[in-house]
Amino acid sequence: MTTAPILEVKRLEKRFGAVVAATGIDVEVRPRDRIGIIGTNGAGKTTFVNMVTGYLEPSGGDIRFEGRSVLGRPPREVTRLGICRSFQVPQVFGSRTVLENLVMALALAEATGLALLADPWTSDRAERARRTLAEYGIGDQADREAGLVSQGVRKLLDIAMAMAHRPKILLLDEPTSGVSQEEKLAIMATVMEALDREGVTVLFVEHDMDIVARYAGRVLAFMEGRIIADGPPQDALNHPKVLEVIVGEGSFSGARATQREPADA
Amino acid sequence: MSAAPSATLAAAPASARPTRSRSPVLPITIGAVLVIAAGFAVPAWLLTILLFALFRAMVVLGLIVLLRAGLVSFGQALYFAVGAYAVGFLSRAGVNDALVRVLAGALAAGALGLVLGFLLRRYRGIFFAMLSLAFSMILYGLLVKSESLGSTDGFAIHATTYAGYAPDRSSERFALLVLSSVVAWAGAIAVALYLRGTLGRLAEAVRDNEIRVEYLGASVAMAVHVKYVIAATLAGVGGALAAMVIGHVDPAMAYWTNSGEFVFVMILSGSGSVFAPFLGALVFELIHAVATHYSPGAWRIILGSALLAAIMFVPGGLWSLMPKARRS
Amino acid sequence: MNALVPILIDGLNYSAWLFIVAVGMTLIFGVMRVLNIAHGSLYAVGAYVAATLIGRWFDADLPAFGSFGLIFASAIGVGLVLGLVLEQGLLRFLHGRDEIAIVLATFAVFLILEDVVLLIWGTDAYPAYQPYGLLGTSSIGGIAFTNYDFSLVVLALVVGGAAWWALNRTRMGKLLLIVIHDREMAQALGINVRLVYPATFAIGAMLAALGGAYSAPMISVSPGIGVDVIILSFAVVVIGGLGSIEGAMIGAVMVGLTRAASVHLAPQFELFVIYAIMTLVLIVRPQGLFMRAQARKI
Amino acid sequence: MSRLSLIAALAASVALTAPVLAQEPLRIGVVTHLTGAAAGPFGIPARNGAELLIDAINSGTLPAPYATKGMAGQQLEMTLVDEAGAPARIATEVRSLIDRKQPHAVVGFVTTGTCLAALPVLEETKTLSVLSTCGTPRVFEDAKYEYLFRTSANATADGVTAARYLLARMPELKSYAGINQNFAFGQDSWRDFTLAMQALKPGFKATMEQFPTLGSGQYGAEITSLLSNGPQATFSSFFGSDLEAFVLQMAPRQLNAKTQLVLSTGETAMYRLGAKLPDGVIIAGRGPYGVFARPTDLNKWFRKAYEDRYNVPPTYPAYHAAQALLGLKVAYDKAAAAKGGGVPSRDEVARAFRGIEYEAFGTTIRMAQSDGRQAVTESAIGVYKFDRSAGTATVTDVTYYPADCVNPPEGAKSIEWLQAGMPGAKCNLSN
Repeated sequence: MTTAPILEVKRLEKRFGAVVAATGIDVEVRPRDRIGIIGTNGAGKTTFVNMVTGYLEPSGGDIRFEGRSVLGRPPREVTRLGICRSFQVPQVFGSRTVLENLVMALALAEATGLALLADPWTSDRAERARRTLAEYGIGDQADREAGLVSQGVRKLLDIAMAMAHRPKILLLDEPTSGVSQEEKLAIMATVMEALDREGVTVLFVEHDMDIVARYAGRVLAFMEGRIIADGPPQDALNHPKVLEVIVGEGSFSGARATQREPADA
Repeated sequence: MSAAPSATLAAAPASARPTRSRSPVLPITIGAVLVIAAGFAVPAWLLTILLFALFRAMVVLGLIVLLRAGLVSFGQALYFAVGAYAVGFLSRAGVNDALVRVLAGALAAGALGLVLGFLLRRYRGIFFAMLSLAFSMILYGLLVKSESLGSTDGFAIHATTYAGYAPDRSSERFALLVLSSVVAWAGAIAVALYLRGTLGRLAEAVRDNEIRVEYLGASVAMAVHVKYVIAATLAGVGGALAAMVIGHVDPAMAYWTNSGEFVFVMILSGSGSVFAPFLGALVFELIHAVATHYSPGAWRIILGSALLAAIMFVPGGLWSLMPKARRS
Repeated sequence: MNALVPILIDGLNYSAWLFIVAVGMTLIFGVMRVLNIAHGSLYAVGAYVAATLIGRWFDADLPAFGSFGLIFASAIGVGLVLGLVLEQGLLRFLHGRDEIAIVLATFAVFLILEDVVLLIWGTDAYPAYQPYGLLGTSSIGGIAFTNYDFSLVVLALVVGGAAWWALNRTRMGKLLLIVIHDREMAQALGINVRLVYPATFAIGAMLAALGGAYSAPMISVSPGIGVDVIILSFAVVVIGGLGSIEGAMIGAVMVGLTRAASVHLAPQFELFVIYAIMTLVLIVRPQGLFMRAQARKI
Repeated sequence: MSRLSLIAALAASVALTAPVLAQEPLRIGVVTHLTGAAAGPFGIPARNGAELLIDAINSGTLPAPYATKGMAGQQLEMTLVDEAGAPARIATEVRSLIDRKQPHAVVGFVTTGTCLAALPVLEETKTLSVLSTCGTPRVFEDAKYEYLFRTSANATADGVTAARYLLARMPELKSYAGINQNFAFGQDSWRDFTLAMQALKPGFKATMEQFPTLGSGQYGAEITSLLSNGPQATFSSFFGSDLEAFVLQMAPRQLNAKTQLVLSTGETAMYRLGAKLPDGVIIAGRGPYGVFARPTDLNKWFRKAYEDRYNVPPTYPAYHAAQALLGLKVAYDKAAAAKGGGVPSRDEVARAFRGIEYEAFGTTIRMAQSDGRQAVTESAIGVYKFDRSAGTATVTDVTYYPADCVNPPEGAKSIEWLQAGMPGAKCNLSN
């Protein structure tokens, strides 16, 4: 633990009127960390992700990435710095094919200025996109419209698009929600393998404690806008509060989790 | 989730797909040559209709750039009038050169679009439509108030010259047709190339999912702003051509019903191809000519019915009926 | 005499007229998400029918005050007939289409009705001035005001009050409010859109026709009177927030008072006032004054 | 599928209407408002006047000296074009009329916006054109035309007439205001009137000017403002339904009792308003037409023929249209006589038209300005009175101003002439 933190969150706060969605959040993330974020609905997990990625402006506190504050930067700048994310409800271009979605993502990541006027559709890019889709196990879906493929495929596409920028940190917001129990493990296996190859630091919000236990090297437990536990899975998941409030609900949540979407904003 | 306001309208058929698209230059050039050739063959009244269709199509070309992003402007008459009045001011200053006039119309409208774009890029859906309408009506009010510009009467534009060459009366219309065709050729190619580019294709992405666009590191505001400026510039070019074709400018060019007519033609055309506005504008002018000819007292019934029929039975616009576009 | 009093009086009179004219448009938009350009045509038809009937009424020497009944009868008749015809004959088939296609469809209806009006009533103006004088005048600060203008304020309050009561105190109205505020919830509750839509459109059309019918005695009913009404209603409705009745009321008062102030203090700006307010409000509050901005869930 | 066949069919249907180069009748295009707000007060009377005259010319039933059949012996065939709509649109309609029909002459135009937009087209296509109303002095002051004539006086004369009459009746006038529609005609009318007032009484400025939106129909605030400002006289160039609405709204509030109203186009509405227009309002009608027309045989014939056919008395737009066609006939007949028979060419008619003087239905038309292309006429104005016993609208205290009293001399621009204090005006009043 001697390396400098890649992401530091200090005394982060977010209030919506009288509602406190986050308060006193302190987190230090080191390169190549695998952090699972757990908590009940409304605990502040997605709010946390939204603040780190610039979608929500914190009411107080600071977020520093590689030593620099990223407060006040909109999502696209945060993305360009190297913090990317996926979404609980996959955000894809529904009227385009899976392949086109990824080509577009690659083009936007690679082109700036006048190069944006060029046709994104180069044979090189298409080739790489097909290869990536194959790596994510959805190569056979490449030419289907993204609005029509299964939720699992969309989830993977969503993550693949987030990876187009070759981020240093990737935040996954419930990567396995809304898909069947069998698909969950397959998705996590595929995604984590791809992320390992790239050496990306990962924070993932997850309700399924088995997945958390299997893939997280560290767990952050949220409750009522605070972090109530932060540590290795065996410690955090056995924290009394966590056991009582989160795990108790979450360990059997497989069936219910599928119905929970759309969840907290 | 994403309630794309104009999803069905903007659903681009096969030609918009990023599959092996061929270069647009050749077909557009053929189209422009055909129009100019038609200028030799058609009777005078049809020449007039072609001229009107061409400047109208330029405005609609801009509208489909916006429509691809799900945005519909009910105030495009603002830029149309700015382009026309730019030619008017030049004419008053004794500048009659075609190229200067077209560029002035484009620049004036584009510059105004750039400024107003900072505001309008924050709006979507009906609010975008209404705010753009409000701006066009403010210009209308200003022009009506300007007695030195002839108020509602407007003022006449001197005949156009071409790099020093002043066509005589018999070839004046034909010269305008060549000018309009060349300008339309350039505009259509520019738009076709733009729509193929990453920024152009971003339009559909913006319509589909703005949040994803932002999280791909692109600026939705910038993408919309660029489209808005392009649409404004094209409307300005259309207005400049209109001023030269009509030989007169007046505030009614900025009135909201004029904007409504542009949107009308856009609906009629569909957004599937850069050719669509030209087809739509031509059909619109023909319907209009037939309607006013056969029932001068009730031509709006015919025009309105045509519009209703287009909305009800040809939701993808006339272009979607073309054999090539029907594949999808 | 202080300029404030006449500004207030003229402003409120004009606001009342604006509200009556615009409230139907906001109701239809709120429930159906249809921005009805044909609103202006319904206004015009209401005015023509009322003017025709009032003319006949006085030609037949019937009791003068009965003409007020004609105004309301014309509004109800025109609204019911045209409203139902347009909804059932056209808009019904456009459910689920995007907003702009529907706006354009109503634009087409507007074009058609403009000429239909011309074919039925011709180009001559139809006067229906008699009711205007019936109520007499009042003198305020030495200036005569027509009581008919004040009756507009009463009518606006009655219409606004009735709308409030109907929306908040009746079952049907509560259902409409649900539709206005949360469409998904409305569908989940199984609200019968096939009933709600025609009813709403007919009521909105009646209000448009009422605006025209009640204006008929003050104006000379002539071709093209509906065109300006469209743009005025748009402005009022956008200022207040599309779909908000109370917003339309505030919007009408804002525009009415500002216009009156402009006429009295700076007549040269009269033409701009309404667009200036609309632009300012949209810049400050893009959703209009009375609409909640909708946060997107991700 | 043959989707293009739709376009082809449309194109063909237009093409079929192109003329088969008929040589017999003279084709006359008549441009006037058939729809829209200006149709009732202006467009339809103008159409009626044109229609009536074309029929009378064809049948040779005009009174002497115009009783010959046709123009230069040729029968006339009328094509109507709607003038309602945006000026640019009308310019196109006129062009398409010329392209399709190749008319021998185009007659008409009521509103200035449409007429100014159509002028370049008319001149470019070398179409012989006679403007019947379109009163703006800009027509001949802004450009030169070869084939264009206007047989009614400039609108400048209306402002001068109103100012002269008002000050003659109220020499002690202390204050005046104006309410005019916010568009070119309203602004120009008000400018001409105020300049004429200042020419007659140097430094005499208006206390208030209102410019409500054209067609707004709601004048409550403007009326209040006039009532509280309290000018002794108020000038208005309102016309059509706006004028009627204004009168209906101001009459119960007694605006006419507080201020002397001057309605410069009031004549068009007097028959329609009848008893609703209060007595004592000063009205005019763009020249000595309608109720102000001189009681000549020509006028008696015109009035009777018009009332018999349309059941209403003719107003000035009808006179304007009729005298435009009459001028065209005079020019044609003169050109035919000059070449000893046969149909004269466009250039021959245009040459013959320049500078003619002819007796028309309301008064004498003298083509004395702008190289003989612009008419000057006397003007007329009076005080409205509704004759309750007869139930008819009348005028009293009518004053006729000679042409040289209210029109700028040849070569002078109207605004400059007004600003200079109307130099050279010759006013020997007659009644």
